[in-house]
Amino acid sequence: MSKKVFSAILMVALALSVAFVPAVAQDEVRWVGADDLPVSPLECPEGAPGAAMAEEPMEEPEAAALEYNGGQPVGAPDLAGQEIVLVDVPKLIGIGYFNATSLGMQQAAEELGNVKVTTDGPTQGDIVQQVAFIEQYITQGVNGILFAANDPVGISPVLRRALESGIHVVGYDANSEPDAREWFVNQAEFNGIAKAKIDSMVAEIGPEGSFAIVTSSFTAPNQSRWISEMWAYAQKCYPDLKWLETVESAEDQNLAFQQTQTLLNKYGPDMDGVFGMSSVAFPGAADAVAQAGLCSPDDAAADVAAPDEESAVAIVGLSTPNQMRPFVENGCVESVVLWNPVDLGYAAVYVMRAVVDGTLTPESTEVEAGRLGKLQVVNGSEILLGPPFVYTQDNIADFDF
Amino acid sequence: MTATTVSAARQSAPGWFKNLRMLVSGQEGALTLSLALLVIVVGTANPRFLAQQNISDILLNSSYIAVAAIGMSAVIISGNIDISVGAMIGVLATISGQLSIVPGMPVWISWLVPLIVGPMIGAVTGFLVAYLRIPAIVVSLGMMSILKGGLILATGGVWIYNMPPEYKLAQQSFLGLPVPVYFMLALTILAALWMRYSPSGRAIYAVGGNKEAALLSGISPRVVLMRVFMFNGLMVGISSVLFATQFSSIQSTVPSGLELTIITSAVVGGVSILGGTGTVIGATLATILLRAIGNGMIFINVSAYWLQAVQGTLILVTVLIDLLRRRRQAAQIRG
Amino acid sequence: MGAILELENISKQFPGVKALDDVRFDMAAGEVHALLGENGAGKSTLIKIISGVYKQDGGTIRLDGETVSFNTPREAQQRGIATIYQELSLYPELTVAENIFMGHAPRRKLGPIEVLDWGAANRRAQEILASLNIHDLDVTRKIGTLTVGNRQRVEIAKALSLNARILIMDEPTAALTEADVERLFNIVRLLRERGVGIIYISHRLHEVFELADRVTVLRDGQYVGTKPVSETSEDDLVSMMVGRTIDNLFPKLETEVGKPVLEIRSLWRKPLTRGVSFQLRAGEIVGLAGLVGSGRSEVAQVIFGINPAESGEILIDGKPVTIKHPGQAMNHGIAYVPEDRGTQGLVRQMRIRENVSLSVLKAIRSGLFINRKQERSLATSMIKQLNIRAYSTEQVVNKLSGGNQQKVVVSKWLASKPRILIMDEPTRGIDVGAKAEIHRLMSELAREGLAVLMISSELPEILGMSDRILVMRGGQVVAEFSRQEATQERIAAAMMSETAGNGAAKSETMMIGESETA
Amino acid sequence: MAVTERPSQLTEQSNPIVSRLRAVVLSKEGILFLIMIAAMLILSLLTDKFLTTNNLLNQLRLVTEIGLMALPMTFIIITGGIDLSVGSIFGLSAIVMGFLWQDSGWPLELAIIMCMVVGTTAGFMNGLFIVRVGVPPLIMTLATLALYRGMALGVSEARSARGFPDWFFDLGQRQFLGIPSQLWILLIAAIIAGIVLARTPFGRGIYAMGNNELGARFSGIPVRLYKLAIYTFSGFMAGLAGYIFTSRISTTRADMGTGLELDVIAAVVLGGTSINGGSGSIVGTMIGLILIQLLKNGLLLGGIKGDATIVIIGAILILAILINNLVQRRTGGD
Repeated sequence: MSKKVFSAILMVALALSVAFVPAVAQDEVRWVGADDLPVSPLECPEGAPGAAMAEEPMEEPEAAALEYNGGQPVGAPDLAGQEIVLVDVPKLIGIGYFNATSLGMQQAAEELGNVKVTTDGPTQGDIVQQVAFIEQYITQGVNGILFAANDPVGISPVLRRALESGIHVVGYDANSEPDAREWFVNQAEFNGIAKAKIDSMVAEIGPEGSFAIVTSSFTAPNQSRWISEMWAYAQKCYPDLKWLETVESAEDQNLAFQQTQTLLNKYGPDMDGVFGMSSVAFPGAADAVAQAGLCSPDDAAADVAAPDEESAVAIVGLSTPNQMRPFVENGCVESVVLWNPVDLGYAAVYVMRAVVDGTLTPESTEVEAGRLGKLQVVNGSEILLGPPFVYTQDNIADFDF
Repeated sequence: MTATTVSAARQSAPGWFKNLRMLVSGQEGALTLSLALLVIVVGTANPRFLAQQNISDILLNSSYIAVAAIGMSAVIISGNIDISVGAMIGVLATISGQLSIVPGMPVWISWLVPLIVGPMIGAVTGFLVAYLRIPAIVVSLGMMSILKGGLILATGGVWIYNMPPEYKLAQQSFLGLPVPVYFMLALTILAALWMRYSPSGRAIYAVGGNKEAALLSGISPRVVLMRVFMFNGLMVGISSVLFATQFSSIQSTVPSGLELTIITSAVVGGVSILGGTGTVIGATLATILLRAIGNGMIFINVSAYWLQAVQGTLILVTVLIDLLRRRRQAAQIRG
Repeated sequence: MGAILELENISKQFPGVKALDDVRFDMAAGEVHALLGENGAGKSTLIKIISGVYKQDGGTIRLDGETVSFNTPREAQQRGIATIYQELSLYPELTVAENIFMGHAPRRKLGPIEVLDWGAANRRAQEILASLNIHDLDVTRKIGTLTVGNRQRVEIAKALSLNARILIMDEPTAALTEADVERLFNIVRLLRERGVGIIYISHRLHEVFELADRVTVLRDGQYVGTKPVSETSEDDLVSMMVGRTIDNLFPKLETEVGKPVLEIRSLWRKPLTRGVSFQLRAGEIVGLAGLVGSGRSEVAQVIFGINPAESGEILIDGKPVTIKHPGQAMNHGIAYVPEDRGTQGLVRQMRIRENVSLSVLKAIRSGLFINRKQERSLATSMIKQLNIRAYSTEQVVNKLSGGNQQKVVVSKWLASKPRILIMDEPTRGIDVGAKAEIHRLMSELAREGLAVLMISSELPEILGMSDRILVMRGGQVVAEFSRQEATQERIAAAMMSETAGNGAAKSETMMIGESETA
Repeated sequence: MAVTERPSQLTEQSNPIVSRLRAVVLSKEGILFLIMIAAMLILSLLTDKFLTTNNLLNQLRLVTEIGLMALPMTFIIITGGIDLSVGSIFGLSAIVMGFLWQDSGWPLELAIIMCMVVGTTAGFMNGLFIVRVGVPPLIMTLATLALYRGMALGVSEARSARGFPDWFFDLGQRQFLGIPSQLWILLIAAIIAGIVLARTPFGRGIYAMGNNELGARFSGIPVRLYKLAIYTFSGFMAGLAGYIFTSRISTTRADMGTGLELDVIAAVVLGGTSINGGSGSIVGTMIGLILIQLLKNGLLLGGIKGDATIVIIGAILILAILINNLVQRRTGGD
């Protein structure tokens, strides 16, 4: 008897807890796949339907005015000008994007001559494993850690421990909590990327087009951030865009391919565009569109089966040039949005060197970064790389990463 | 005993009729019914699901998993398991892609090499399992680590692109269906025939069902296990070629969770995890069913966040239905 | 005479044991040659050498006068030696025909490749079965759905499909129903007429007298002797096997029969327990007879709570109790020595100590933990009390002989200090010496006041040991006899009375060794 | 192949102490321990940063969650079952905790308790289907692997829970008496689990079931109840691990703990528990767990990168089992 009572209690408890959880957050509108953090959409371009409404001055984040809010290492040895050993722990290794950042770091190290940097990290974008890697390198005793966080909150405790052990910490690509690192090299702010993507999409499908999103996973922080910002920006500037749905594809090109095919079959001509949100999802989605013969007709694409403008599907997304080269070259994809990850890695090493040498202090407003010139300090303790980069048919041949 | 009367009735029925009935009452029948049910339900809710293109896509996307599931079925029937298949597909696809971009290399070589390397890896696994008697789950767990790490070590994760157009086998179509679908069908039929009609195929069931007995009837379990793992390697090799030639670029990392998809396909297909029973036809049908579920759920607008949970429930329900069906059959036998 | 198989000076050493020492054996075509010996005497080793599973350390094997040496079972099979092991070597998930032809199915050319021809295999399987006068077996059925008797016929058909000239049968009747035993004997006789030589191993001596032409006895790995069956007697064979004379196989002691301790009233659990009622009194041994499938073990398992009753009452000392699982039955002082010691009675990979204590773990705790000292002394005393031949309480049960394994099962249940002991086929497949010991133990326990319910397929055992005999058929108790009333004929008639009316023909199938009765 | 974790008395006659020692050293756990010591020696030669108390304790902190889940997994694998859903239960219970607190406004203390309740219930469901319906454990937990993960995703709508108050991190990020707090839990849990498995009637029943389930049932061991208990226990431990994990990482998300089941199984299997059931021990599991983590750590500290480390660990997993197999066969188990 007591067994039955016990199990009944357990069942009810599970049902209750599961039922209670999503009770909140329903009223606040949020697109599928977006996170629940505050958004700050940028201004609309000229001629956008929403541009007129956005007359009142935007509350621009007062970047330069913000106090330095990063952390400081405890008792770090003074190694100004001396050789330093750095480790770079990206979200995961073995993907084109982080190969490119790693390449940039090596270039910077070579130029500087007194920096040694190795890249090591988990083979899957997993915060647990990433934390373990950083733990190990703290023990090993490097001079500085460069990181791209799998989770901004999850990575912070271990980074704080690094600071406490006198290790310099600089982030790039994906941030941690500000006080868990000294500086963060910001490749392009989320709202900037979001604007670039929506603008590119609108350029192809018009302000009343419809599109779906292929993300890698709903839980991937960067992608959910972008979706949030895209939603906010589109609400503000292109309220007539039709958002169809978001699907997941893991970090698996094949799944992205399959999910995109399913979307194409489901919506047929009712879908005008697809966003590929990650450097894996984008080529997968592009392949699905290309193999379905739905690439938009393009002057340069004589060999691509070109359907009429009506049924063509535009593909917009973020990826590295190499992965997208075939599609850009045959005109299936018109533009690929991405900053230059080589430059990002390059800048991260320069920032680290400047921190160790004492030339970048909490009071600084800019930092010297080799071939990139001077980079601005924003948001208190971030260093802005510059606006996102758009690869097109004309310039894609110049990049190899 | 009722057994006598049943058998008498059966004997009087013509052979083809008996086969037909066995087909419907068996696991394959249950899967086909589930598939039909799904098609009807989803198709009614959203007729676009039934469009030829979508059906063809479901089949296409089942192909590489189904081919790998054939090998996995054989492994499971022999009483073992191989969780390194996902990593193997990653490694072999990369090898194939790398070869295809070597200037002057004939395309068929890049198709063929995975079919040779696959069985070689399988032979290593098989040797460790059959001759050194290490449980297959341990060997393949270790093998998975080795292949995964080795792949990144070797490639650094650089994607492969610029494969020659003639390399892209899986993108070809024949009579309106993509080539991989023919591979799936042909290999399923061939493997089913092999496992039913050849001594070496039949021996797999023997080893999985009763190892001692197999030994006593002159079958060497070791040789059979070696063969099974090499066969699995071959299937994985073919699967990896289908996987690699599908795209304009090859992701040279291991797709995570692929082994679970493959094992799930084989198990839902009725291959008993205890060894000794199951057919590859069931595994292939299950692969298609699972893919159709994944596809169909999008068509009927299941909340994206709950999609995985719904899929998990459907897998559980499929398994439960099969379990109850088997139990009812067992009860009938007992009379 | 024309011996087709001759073995000379065979010896075989295992680590620590000399399994066979200078053993010889020979057989002629068309002869049934019984091989006798207690468990551990070396019979199994000998047949495994003949069938190519083991290789002898010394000695020669001649087949048709030619010295042979087999490296694998397959080589022996190719020379026409087939073996039917006690634990049948069949694949439950495969069909009859597939089992018969596993490893040597007929093939056919399909273009350039050879494939198995299941059509031909099914036909040939049917032919072979027909040649054994078996017409009611569908060759496309899965083995798992067949009865033990049918499975064994499949084994024999498998041997014949290999054109066996020498057929080795290791305790073929151990798990058969009486009717199946008779069918088996007919098949054996048929084979003998065809000139097949049969090596027949059994613990049931009467089978030897019924079937065999000659008999060879082994003891402790040594050759004791070979005699024509016509020139020997059971007592003679028993003393050859044990090396001493067993004066009494059924040492029944007179006991005071006390109050009823267990009573069951119209107990139901379908399909094989249909309204069973009986009483069991302290100090008495009640024999429960019946054909296999009559519901004997099923009733026992209902009482013991393995498959709890659907309806009906169980009373202990006159008070109704609920028994839903074995734990409850044990709390009421019931113990059940199951039919199949390998799968039900023992955990063979565990030690004697661990097996003995398995039913009393809760009782030998100190605090939350198992008291090891107490556990060990329990095992030690059981080894002593039941005369279990083992070198230590730490010996793994798997390594013991069948009789000693059975004693471990019994000791496990004695350890629980039961008041009601149900023994299901307590002496199946164990040798004469151990059999007598178990019988003596049973008697002593009854005298100490235990109520014993003994299920047995061997009528001599039922007759020899029981104070009272119940007969079951179709899930019901159909007859009850006192010790004085009971005879083989009456019990057998009750067991099969459904058919008893229309045929004395059937009573012929009940040729059960009368002479074994003490 | 007998039940391990006890010196056998087989050769007691010769020289009790020597033979006892011999038996301990040559047991599965003994061999594994020797392998671990050898690995530690080699690793400490590679780098002097490896063999320090601080490093070792820190490493153990990282595997606490896996260790906690490996304890019930040892029980389960000994009975011949498996639980593939632990990683998903882990994720589900952590996310329910996070969102009960963050979104539904429950007190955090209560949410923590619910974390364990959810885990326990999820494990109980596994057990119920396995015991009552007779679904093979592998299939059942393969299905709930997808199901529970899906529920986690659905409940959280893929958002993460964060911003816990400071006291919440005591368990995951602080020390207690000089040792990482969560290690105390693992230590106590391991000792209890070890004793329960080796010394109690329950533990003996687990071994008996693993070797011969029918035989155990016929001996009056409540097989179904025990099974239900271990799968429920597994769920509870996954819930507890989920809480400790969230406290260590300070946030949680629906995909946390993906693939963790393989790490758990690897530790158990490396620890000498037979995947076919019937033998194994908690001591072995703990050694397996530590061995894997120390290898990861030591190799990395010695300057070997992560991808190569995976390769080496894979090879060592196979090798360790191989060596043990050979030794056990030589010393005549069977």
